[in-house]
Amino acid sequence: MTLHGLYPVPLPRDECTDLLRQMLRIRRFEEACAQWYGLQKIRGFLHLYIGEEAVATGVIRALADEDAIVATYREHGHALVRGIPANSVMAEMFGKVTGCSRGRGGSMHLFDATRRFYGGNAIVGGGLPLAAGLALADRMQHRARVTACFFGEGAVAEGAFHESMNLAALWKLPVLFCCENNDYAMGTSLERSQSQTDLCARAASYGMPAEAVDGMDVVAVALAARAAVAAVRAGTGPRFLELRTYRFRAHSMFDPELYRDKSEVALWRERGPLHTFSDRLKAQASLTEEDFLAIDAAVTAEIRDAVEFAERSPLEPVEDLLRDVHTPSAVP
Amino acid sequence: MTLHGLYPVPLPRDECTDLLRQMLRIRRFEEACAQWYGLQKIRGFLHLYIGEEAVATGVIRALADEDAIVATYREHGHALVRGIPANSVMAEMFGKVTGCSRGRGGSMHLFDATRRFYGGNAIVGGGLPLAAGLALADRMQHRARVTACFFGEGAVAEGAFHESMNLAALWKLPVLFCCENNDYAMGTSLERSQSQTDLCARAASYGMPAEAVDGMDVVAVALAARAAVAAVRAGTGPRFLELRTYRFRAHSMFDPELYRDKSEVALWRERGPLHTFSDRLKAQASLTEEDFLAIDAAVTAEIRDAVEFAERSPLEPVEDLLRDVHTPSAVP
Amino acid sequence: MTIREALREGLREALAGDPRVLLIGEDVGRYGGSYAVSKGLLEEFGPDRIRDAPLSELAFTGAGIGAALGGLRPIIEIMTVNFSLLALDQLVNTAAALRHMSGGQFSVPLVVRMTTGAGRQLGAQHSHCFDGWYAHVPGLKVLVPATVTDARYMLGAALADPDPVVVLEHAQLYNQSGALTGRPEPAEMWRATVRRPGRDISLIAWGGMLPRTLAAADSLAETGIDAEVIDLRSLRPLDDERLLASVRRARRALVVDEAWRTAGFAAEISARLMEGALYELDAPVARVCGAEVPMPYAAHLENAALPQTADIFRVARELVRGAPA
Amino acid sequence: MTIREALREGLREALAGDPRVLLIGEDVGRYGGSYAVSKGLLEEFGPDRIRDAPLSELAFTGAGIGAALGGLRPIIEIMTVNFSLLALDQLVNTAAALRHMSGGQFSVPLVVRMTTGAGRQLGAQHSHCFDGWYAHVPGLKVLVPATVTDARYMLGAALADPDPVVVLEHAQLYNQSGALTGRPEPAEMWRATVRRPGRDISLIAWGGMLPRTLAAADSLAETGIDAEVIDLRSLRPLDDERLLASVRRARRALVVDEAWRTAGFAAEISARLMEGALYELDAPVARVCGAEVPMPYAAHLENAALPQTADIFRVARELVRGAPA
Ligand SMILES: Cc1ncc(C[n+]2csc(CCOP(=O)(O)OP(=O)(O)O)c2C)c(N)n1
Ligand SMILES: Cc1ncc(C[n+]2csc(CCOP(=O)(O)OP(=O)(O)O)c2C)c(N)n1
Ligand SMILES: [Mg+2]
Ligand SMILES: [Mg+2]
Repeated sequence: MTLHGLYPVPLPRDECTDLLRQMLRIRRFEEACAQWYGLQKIRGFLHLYIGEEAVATGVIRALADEDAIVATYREHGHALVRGIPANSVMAEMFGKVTGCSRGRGGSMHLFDATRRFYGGNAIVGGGLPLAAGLALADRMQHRARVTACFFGEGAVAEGAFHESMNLAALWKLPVLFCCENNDYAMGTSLERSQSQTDLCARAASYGMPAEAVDGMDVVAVALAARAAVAAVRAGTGPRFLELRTYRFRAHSMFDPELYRDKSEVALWRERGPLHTFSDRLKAQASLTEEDFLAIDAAVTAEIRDAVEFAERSPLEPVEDLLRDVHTPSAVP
Repeated sequence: MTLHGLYPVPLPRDECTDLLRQMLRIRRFEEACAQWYGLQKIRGFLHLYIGEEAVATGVIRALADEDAIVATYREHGHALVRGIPANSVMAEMFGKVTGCSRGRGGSMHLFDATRRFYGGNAIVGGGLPLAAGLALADRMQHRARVTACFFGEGAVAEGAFHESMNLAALWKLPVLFCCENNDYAMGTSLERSQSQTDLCARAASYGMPAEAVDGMDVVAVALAARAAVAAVRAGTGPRFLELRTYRFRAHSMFDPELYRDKSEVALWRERGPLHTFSDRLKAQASLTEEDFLAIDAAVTAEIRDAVEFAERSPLEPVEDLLRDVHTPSAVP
Repeated sequence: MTIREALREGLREALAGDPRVLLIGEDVGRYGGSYAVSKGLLEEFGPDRIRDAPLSELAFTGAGIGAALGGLRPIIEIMTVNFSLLALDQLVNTAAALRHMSGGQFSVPLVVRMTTGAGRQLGAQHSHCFDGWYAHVPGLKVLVPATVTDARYMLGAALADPDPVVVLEHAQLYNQSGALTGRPEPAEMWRATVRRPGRDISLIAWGGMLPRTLAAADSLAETGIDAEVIDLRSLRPLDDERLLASVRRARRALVVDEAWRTAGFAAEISARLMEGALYELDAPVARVCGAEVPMPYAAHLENAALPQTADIFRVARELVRGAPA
Repeated sequence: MTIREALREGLREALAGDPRVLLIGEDVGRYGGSYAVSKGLLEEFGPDRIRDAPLSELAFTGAGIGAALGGLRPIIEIMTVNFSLLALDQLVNTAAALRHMSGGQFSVPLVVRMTTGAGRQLGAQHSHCFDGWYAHVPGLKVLVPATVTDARYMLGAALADPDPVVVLEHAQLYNQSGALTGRPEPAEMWRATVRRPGRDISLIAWGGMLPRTLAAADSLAETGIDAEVIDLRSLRPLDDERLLASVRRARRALVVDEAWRTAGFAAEISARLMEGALYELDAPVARVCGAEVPMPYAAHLENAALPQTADIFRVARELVRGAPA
């Protein structure tokens, strides 16, 4: 694992600001979600990404517009960084027709066809086969596109992981597998769920280049992702990134967190991706406190607007319930 | 891969004779099956083990009576070596009530509870979870028993393989995984189905000790199996044996064998487990031609009797069709 | 006592009473059970018997089958019925088939508990109802507790059975409370029961649909319609006798099924009534089912997709009184 | 022409006519197709488009969904319907749900072919009939060819559809031969059709049960009973109109379903007739179904477990003439 954190940030200033802003957007968005969940405007399962923002941010900013993304039920951050407007993501959380899935998907099923955002999949491991197929379509149609597939370390135990990794490696499919290793699947830690806790070794066993990255360091993620994306785009086959991170919040809003110590959480919080990155930028004078406050204010306003938009948006008419079970077509 | 074949056979003479006899029983049994399939007395799918006899023989002779076996649809050999009488296996092939599954299972579903022979599973990879569970029961009940689980190299691509390997390694379950690598899954060769063709590397990626063995050499198999069984029985967790072998016949009776050259088959036939072993025994004077002929005559008689038994056995009465869908019980 | 507590008591009794019993599933231990049913059991029975499994539904379900063959009495918890699709092969092709295809040599005393059902805004991948699928498979039995007492004692009935039993626990019932009445006869757990006697129409329900069916019966009573409510309790075997007896008395019947209408379990009830009671029916057997749509997240859409008390009331009244002109 | 050849012609036409079409499955290429349906196509279209997959039903089915989203027109072959349980999660939770749960943003133009059915002594794990399960799922469509002409053209209909379509090919039909009649209207592929007109009873069948249902109708004719035979062709959507029209004419109906009786697709037909034709029925709708038992290997037991021509004949005659005293 390369620790980029120790060195001066090797990225242009505007890129750094962008990464910071994206992470902040996720953070503020989800803080609002937690609040509105408490007010019962958001319901169902809500999985927060707080603490893991560097992962989605670093990887997705390394993608091109024509690339595709497959994510999990913990995907607000991915959707936002990909460019789905906060309005439409928040409206989705509120179950409104202006949401990115018309309010039918909710937190776990965000979609955006125009941005090639293929969900929002709530079956653990369920996205991996899909990603392989998207990549197969690219490969067969000679398009130099990448499909980034996110999943948790818990998914590594699923048969779907194994089958998809093999398929992608065997058929040399342009997939970037991004394993968000936050050490827990609900309450089950990696060591209690995997006989092989070195996930890169697991990936390498498919003959797939694999790299572990400090997922709390957005720069490390961004650099690793760029290199990996370039390699995948060049047609060298799939790659695997293990992004070592941590979720600061409970698994979902129902989780009493019996399975980990507060002290463990506190330790990881010290490595929080937002403050460590802004501290570094400040330390090397690429960012002033005022800059930070200005960004935060803009982001906060964006999220406040999004909530307002969501609140005043209409519901889908109930008569449309059966619409789009099928694609409109002449036959049958 | 250790090549024991080059050295004098390091086993007592009676053990050698036993191994030879068991392999010959499988061979003659299956030759009879092919013949009676042609006569339509045996129907359904028929998967012959001819060429692979050393694998089941070497492994199963290393097991104790209290150990368990889980096998595939290519399991006549395993059933015979385990001691299920040829009569009752052949009667099963003929669909007779005297068969080891009352004629309900046929070739792919041989069972024998008293010999802890748990099938006969026709879902590729389907036996692995079962084996893990049998071993879990032993472990939790503090019984020093081993469950030997056979499957083909094709099964390695299945999610069930991955999940079961991980579960067994994680929970330190006393399973001996025996991968019968005959290089083909129907018409798909290993290199066209696995990105990682080194199956021991695959197994080792679960933290499981793994060894590749010349599956055409019954002595090599026997020695490797003994060591592995002893280790598993001692409570050191599961082990993996890759048994490199080859099937001389088609996948099943419907297979036109378009996918491999006759010359490849011929090359492997030269390494046939029966004649190479008997040649070695003869070369070191542990076996005379007369011995061999006597064994073969006895085996041939056994199989002839089995066919006779199967032929004259009755069918299960059709009124019993619904019997044993459930265990007889008072409620409900 | 809530249904959740009743289920937990059932588990506790089983674990305390038989050392062969163990619970295997995702997050049944350290996490406390994703629906908190097994909360506290880890402390009481330890990690070997309250066994957290990796995310490997196929393997740990299959391991449950093997463990049952090996002399244990495993209870597999599949977190929700949606994920059970990943394990279905083991349940259908091994658990259900093993005894028959081996000529009766093996029993698989396995219990598989699953949380089922919609109504909590969990969307298209967490809201299924596959009751009819499990009830389709010979070799399986299917129990569906809908009351505190059944929740308390059905697990015992399932464990006492020598064959694989699927127990479907409806997510919306966990918080329901009620009085625990006496321990029923074991055989009763497998039989349909009249939850409310009535003469004008037989309302047939099970599991999560029972409370709203009872509520509809109350509303019907206010309009002078005396509805009988039957709780099937066991979907396989199905208690034809009590089912037919009720419908023959009432001469009208309505089946409430949360699942998609086409080829859901309600169709089987209707078909059995066709076969067993056609000449006693004064009106076609009606089905009130879930809309044929992947479950949407938004509350108003989800409500519209699920059978509601008002739907049951309306259809039942039409059956008895005739459709409004 | 055999049904196998007709299916192959359908595949060939699809592959030749649209470069986006590809066939993915176990042993579809080098081996020549486990039921030889795709034999020769590898030579014609190459290994990229006749793509042998590892034994990974879940992943390659899911990859088919992704490939469809990515602009291809994949045809997934699942060797037999039994193994499709391993892929069911992807079909139900992704293929079927994606369009609706995304608010209509995506179409999944995927075709999944599976060999289905019993009758070849393949035992408990290779003889299932899950027609009703696939027909239960909104978002999927289900086609079942039973004649040479349908086998020839249904794949085209399935590929022309923008949504996921499951095509169930019965193993016992592959060797059946018949005349290829003209290319039907695309819409007809999705509609029930009268295979034999008659006035006394409507025999409803599909797929593998059609030939023996027709044979039973011939036998009935010899006893003076004029049976109509309906071939459903599409199980989802189901052609209520023609189904009801036939039964209303004949006033008696019998459904033939190879699957286990309880909660199989025949139950749905019976329930629809209950709802749509009760007052026109002169007798209860009957079901002739498979026995509720894992399929045994022995021929006489397998025959006893499957609906036979004689069973259809006997039950139909009883429906028309009344049970023998
Ligand atoms: C197949 C399946 N099994 C179980 C669940 C329930 N579940 C939802 S999230 C989760 C934990 C997943 O952990 P991980 O993959 O590490 O992702 P994380 O939540 O940590 O981001 C579980 C068990 C599910 N959604 N799908
Ligand atoms: C889940 C599943 N998929 C497909 C099949 C069809 N099938 C039967 S045997 C076989 C090949 C298996 O190859 P391998 O595991 O190498 O065993 P071998 O036949 O070579 O002994 C296939 C594809 C099956 N029985 N089960
Ligand atoms: Mg995790
Ligand atoms: Mg093989």
